[in-house]
Amino acid sequence: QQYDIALISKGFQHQFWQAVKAGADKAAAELDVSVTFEGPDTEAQVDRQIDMLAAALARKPSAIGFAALDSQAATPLLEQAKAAGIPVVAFDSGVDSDIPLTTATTDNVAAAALAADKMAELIGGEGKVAVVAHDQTSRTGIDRVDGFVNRIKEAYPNIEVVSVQYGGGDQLQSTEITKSILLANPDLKGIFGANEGSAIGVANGATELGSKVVIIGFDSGAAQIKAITDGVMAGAITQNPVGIGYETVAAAVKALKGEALPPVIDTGFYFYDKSNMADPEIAAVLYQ
Amino acid sequence: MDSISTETKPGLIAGIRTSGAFHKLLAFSGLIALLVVFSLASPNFMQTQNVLAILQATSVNGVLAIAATLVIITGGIDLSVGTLMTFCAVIAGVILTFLGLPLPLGVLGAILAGTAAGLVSGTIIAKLKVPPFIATLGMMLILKGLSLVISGTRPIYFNDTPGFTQIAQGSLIGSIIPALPVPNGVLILFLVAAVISFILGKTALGRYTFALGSNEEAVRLSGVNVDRWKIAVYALAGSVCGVAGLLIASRLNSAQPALGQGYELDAIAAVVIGGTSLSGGRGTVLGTLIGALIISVLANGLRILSVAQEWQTVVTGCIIILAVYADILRRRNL
Amino acid sequence: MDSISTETKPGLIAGIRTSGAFHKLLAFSGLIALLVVFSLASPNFMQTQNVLAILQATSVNGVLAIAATLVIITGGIDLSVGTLMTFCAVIAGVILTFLGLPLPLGVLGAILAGTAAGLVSGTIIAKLKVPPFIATLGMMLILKGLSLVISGTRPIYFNDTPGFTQIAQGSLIGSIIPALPVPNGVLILFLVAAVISFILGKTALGRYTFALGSNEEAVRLSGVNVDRWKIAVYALAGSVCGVAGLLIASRLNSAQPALGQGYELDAIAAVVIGGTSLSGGRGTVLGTLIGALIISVLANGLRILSVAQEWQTVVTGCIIILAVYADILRRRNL
Amino acid sequence: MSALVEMVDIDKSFPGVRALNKAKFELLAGEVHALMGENGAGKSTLMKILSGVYQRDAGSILLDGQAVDIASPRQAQDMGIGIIHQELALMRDLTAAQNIFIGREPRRMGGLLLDEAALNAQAATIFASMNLKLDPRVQVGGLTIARQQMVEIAKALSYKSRVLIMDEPTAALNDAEINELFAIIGRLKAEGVGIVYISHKMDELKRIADRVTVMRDGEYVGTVPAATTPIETIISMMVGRTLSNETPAFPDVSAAPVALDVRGLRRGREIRDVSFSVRKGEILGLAGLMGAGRTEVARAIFGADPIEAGEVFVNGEQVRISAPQDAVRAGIGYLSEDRKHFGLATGLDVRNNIALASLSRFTGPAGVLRESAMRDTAQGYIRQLAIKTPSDSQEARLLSGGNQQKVVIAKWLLRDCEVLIFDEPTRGIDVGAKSEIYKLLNALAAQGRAIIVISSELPEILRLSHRIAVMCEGRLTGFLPGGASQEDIMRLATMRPSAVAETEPNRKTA
Ligand SMILES: Nc1ncnc2c1ncn2[C@@H]1O[C@H](COP(=O)(O)OP(=O)(O)OP(=O)(O)O)[C@@H](O)[C@H]1O
Ligand SMILES: Nc1ncnc2c1ncn2[C@@H]1O[C@H](COP(=O)(O)OP(=O)(O)OP(=O)(O)O)[C@@H](O)[C@H]1O
Ligand SMILES: [Mg+2]
Ligand SMILES: [Mg+2]
Repeated sequence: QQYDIALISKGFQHQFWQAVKAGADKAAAELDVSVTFEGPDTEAQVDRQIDMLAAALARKPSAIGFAALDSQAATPLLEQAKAAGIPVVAFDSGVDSDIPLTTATTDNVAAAALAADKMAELIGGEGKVAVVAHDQTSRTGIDRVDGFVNRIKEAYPNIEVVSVQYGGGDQLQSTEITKSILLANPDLKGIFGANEGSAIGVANGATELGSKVVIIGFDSGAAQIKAITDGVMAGAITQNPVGIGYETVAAAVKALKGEALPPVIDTGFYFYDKSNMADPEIAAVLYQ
Repeated sequence: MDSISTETKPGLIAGIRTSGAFHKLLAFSGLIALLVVFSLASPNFMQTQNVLAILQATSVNGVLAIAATLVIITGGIDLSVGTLMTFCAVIAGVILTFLGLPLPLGVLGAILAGTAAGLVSGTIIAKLKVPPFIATLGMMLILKGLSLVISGTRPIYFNDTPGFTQIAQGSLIGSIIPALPVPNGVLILFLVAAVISFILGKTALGRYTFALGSNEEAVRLSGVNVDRWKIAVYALAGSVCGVAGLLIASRLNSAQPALGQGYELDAIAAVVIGGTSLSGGRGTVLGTLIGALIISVLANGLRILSVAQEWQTVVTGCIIILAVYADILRRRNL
Repeated sequence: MDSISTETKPGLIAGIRTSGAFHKLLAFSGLIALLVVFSLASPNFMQTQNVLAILQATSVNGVLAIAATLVIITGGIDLSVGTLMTFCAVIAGVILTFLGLPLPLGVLGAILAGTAAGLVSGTIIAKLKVPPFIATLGMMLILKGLSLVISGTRPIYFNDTPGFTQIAQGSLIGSIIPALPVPNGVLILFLVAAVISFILGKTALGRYTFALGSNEEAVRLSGVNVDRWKIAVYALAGSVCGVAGLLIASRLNSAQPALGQGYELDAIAAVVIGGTSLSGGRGTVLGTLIGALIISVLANGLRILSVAQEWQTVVTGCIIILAVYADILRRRNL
Repeated sequence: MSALVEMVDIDKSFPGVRALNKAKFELLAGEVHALMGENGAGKSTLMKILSGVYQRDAGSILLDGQAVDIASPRQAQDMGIGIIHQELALMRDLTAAQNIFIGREPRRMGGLLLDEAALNAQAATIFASMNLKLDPRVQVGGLTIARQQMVEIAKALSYKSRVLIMDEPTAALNDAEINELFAIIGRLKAEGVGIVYISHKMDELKRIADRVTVMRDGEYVGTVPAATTPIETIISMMVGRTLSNETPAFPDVSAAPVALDVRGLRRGREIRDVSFSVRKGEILGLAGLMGAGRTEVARAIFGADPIEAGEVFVNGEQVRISAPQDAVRAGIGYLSEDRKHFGLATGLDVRNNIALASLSRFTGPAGVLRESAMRDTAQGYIRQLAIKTPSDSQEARLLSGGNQQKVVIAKWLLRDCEVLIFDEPTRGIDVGAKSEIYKLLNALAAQGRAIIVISSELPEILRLSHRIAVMCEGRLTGFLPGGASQEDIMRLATMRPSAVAETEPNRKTA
């Protein structure tokens, strides 16, 4: 009979998570297993995610894939899974626990540092920049903001991060935030949008004000790809969300079959812009 | 006592109670205080571009708040305004992008989708007697889910409908008076405000809106078909949400199916800050506009001042309470 | 002539109107219908572990909903329950983790923080006459911001307070009757429900809570110090939120400062599904418990059935409306 | 000729209450037919059935001899049946004119827009025909109960119905307004309108009624001609016994200590330098025309509304009253004229409404209420005041109007204040209960309480008061001894200020 794999992610409605889901579905089809995919509305809702994990366990799935919003909070349930002999695979970000057999993930700190390097290069190593991020407390939000800001601090003394603001990943709110940052800092050189919704908001805000500020985004999606094609956005960091989803399911199936797994499956990240967008390696990880 | 108060009162735009309208004009003071403080604190605040940015930022929430005002005056509440807006945007996406039909059909479709959803909410409330809170909470969830289902949980882009972004982002006024590049989104907000003000003040629908909120049982005892009018109010509110859906889709050049939840709170807050009581029977569109502006000015001003975000939240909370308190004090001393 | 009908009626736990309590018992039927359907649809649904998971999932929202019930019976509304819960959790974190003080102080601190915040909301509402919607919206934002400020926008973990996770996750009952490993969180929910039911039904505070919601002006003109009692109700609701803060912190073994916003809607929904009217004057804790259970059973059942998430939302919306409608039909035919 | 309306064997039950039991009623065209009965006899219920608010459980309704079903208020209107409800059913946020024409607004622009000018003009015409000075554009929520009642009457008149039901239209009205109303009724009668008239004021029967139908406990008792039947007979039909009608003797209280002393009370135009005192054991009647400011004075003393100046002494000691709780603590109680908005917590049951002002008396350790003591107390008052209710745990809103009033009276009796201010205490109360309440007030006075009675019924003032204070336009215009004549009161009540220049700044009152 078919394996039943339950994926509990950090989100559901956003494009990034839908791309992860697409990868998982692809693996499910190839490996002939059934997969469910769920996540809370916002990355703040740690307890909702715990409830989802509990419900998934009650279903007695063959394996679980889990992207923890807060790994400590989930420990008791993960132990329950272990006790029940249900293998757990972590994805997107690590779980501080030895229960997950492997983790399919992106190094967000390093990815954001790459964005900082690209930003510095594009604005000529000096001037003011700002960050519009999605979430002040979620792991990805913290890692990307820290990764970017710390890299700038360490490596580029002539660049100043004048503002870090959070728009909850909501395109409209991020648009308004971007406009206020641009209007408050007329000499701003660049803005980093730390996830898809933020990045689209930044591009939108700059367009509405007719600003030529350098924009670096994160993740992909049709709007961001179009912004890069149109030259509104200089480029963006992409993870490999489809790969994350795919590897998670594949690893779960391997675990079920008793095959060995590496401790970490690094799904990688890339900087892409107009010039390399068509490269097969890049095009493969971008989602529309 | 009645002969004293027979001084003629000019019929102000804002609606049914002229003294109410007068109050509202004074309520500008809270808004003006904010404007003055921010102007003094930052030279960037009062620039044309920033003022336009504030107005533009008010447009979506303002239109939603006007929809909420209608329902709140009847003594009800509408939690579905945010996700209904998204639903309408998605419908526009289906019509324009999936089906490739011409722009006017998309506009019409979005507004009709809003009207239809409002009809459903209104019918559930009026005919099944489900409390508005539950009926619109249910609709909020249903519409949220349907938006995701219909769009395939993907944003729908309007790249094939070139005129679409003009709805909110173009500037009709700017093309006539280049010095005044007021975006169409803002124009539409004021247009919606004027139309709804007019309906509230001058038509039977408006009269029954106030009457329902004032004493529904009395209206029923007067032989009025209460259900029909209540449904009509929700339908009208729904079509206003359709306009909001077009505005946000045009600004984002896409229908974002995941957006919308949480917007209802901002909309209702604008209504209440604007002096409309949640118990119904009174309220003005002008007050709601001011409430919506207070919210956007606050957000914009604090960002312009680069206040740390966690403190922005604290300050916003305090100022909302203070603004309403100041309004209460003013009315008491009138 | 009146002696015909002076039959004594037993004072049931649930509160002021015995017929109301009777209704509530029947309202179980909606919940039971859901349970039956899900049990038939999935063999995993009715297993002990899943039932416990559902109860555990109800505990936080249930406690918050009880806090909201108190305020709603007075005719007010409390939008700050969610962020107040978080604020209390953060205060517990400060006391236990930052200051390293013993567990009971942390528990006390969280509850007192809730009480204090409730006192502030209540005072703003009673003394400054700011409408409850605005006062608690403001408090919601203020508390959200303060939680982030105090915690330094990072979760505070309780690893140094080993007993802390036991508050919600341990099982006192299980340690006595091993076959019944009911988590303490659930126990606390029922304890809070019992205490608040008792206060509502048997004490002066409870009586004034209903009276305020029924006709505040009449209470004032009866020479009652309306302000004091109103503040007391908000303070009590605040301390209940403090308990919720402890529960969620204990479940997550951490105070998550960004959590909380949006939770007010679920809490208020539970109250209204439970048959309490938003216009005040009536309501029962038992109804609220049932409302909260309906919400968690729905969420859990749909997940167990592996319904796609976007459809889960749609179905939840429909069932909430239907459940309340069924309740209305039943009452009408009684 | 068949009757205009015939109601036969009507039954109606509510949960726990059999409101109507084979009730009968007949109305002829051009007749004023009074419907009488004690509080809770079922008068309002019967008329609500006729006007489509309630559906009958059994029985039949004939209109012009045709059996009809009246399913909704709308249908009743279409059949030409109009009603003035006992409990005001107005939209407080709308203006007087908007209230009157709700659902039938004049339109313009082909029906698209409301014609506000025509609306106000038509309302003004109706007001003029009623000799009522009221701005059609005034918001009704800010009007006194009396004026709201006049708006209701205007609304009912605007329907030009064939059958007009008036459920206690004069309960809140003063003699002048009552006279106007009776003139209107006379005109309608001449036009052939059938009028059902419900009232507890016995003197009105002789003045306008042609026939009287009496109900008791939901049952039909009998129909008698008004002109030839002695009032005593009608009363005994209503209450099932004869009432003793002893003439009051006013005690001499001039030596008793002063219980309440009010000095220099003022606020704008409503209260202008009002000073008076009441002695222990004295009943002071406060008379005046509608809008004279009596209610305002009472509310000001009680701390319900702010004052600009004035001092209040209770038992010789000055008390500072800024809120009702201060007044109650000082021993002053106030029974409001508007029970629905200011008197009752309608969602609470009878027991708790009675205990509402005295809850601390029933509060034990840890704030736990002594429910059984509350129940016993409530049942005591239910018996004493003959409050008709299935039990003390019935919600107050489900009681008949007069019984609700009794509940509010019980609340203040229980509170046991030194000084009691009763504002229209017998509004909507039947004759039997009224004489009970008179006895009660006299007994309270005999116990040494100081009592102020505000009433728009001069006979009531004259019968009760040991001394009468009269107000006009916010001013005390004079005092009269008990037993003074109606003419004396009217003279003072219409004594307008002698060319006193209006020095106070104009204040908005609406
Ligand atoms: N909706 C209701 N639910 C329950 N009981 C009701 C309801 N309406 C009326 N009653 C009861 O029916 C009886 C008749 O009431 P009704 O209002 O007809 O009396 P009434 O003769 O008009 O008295 P009053 O002179 O006090 O106005 C009363 O006992 C009352 O408590
Ligand atoms: N809520 C109100 N809003 C505005 N004006 C009011 C209000 N209540 C009373 N007034 C006005 O204050 C004055 C005094 O009214 P008040 O009710 O005290 O008179 P009253 O002598 O008690 O008469 P009534 O017989 O009508 O009770 C009147 O001019 C009245 O119209
Ligand atoms: Mg009656
Ligand atoms: Mg009066």
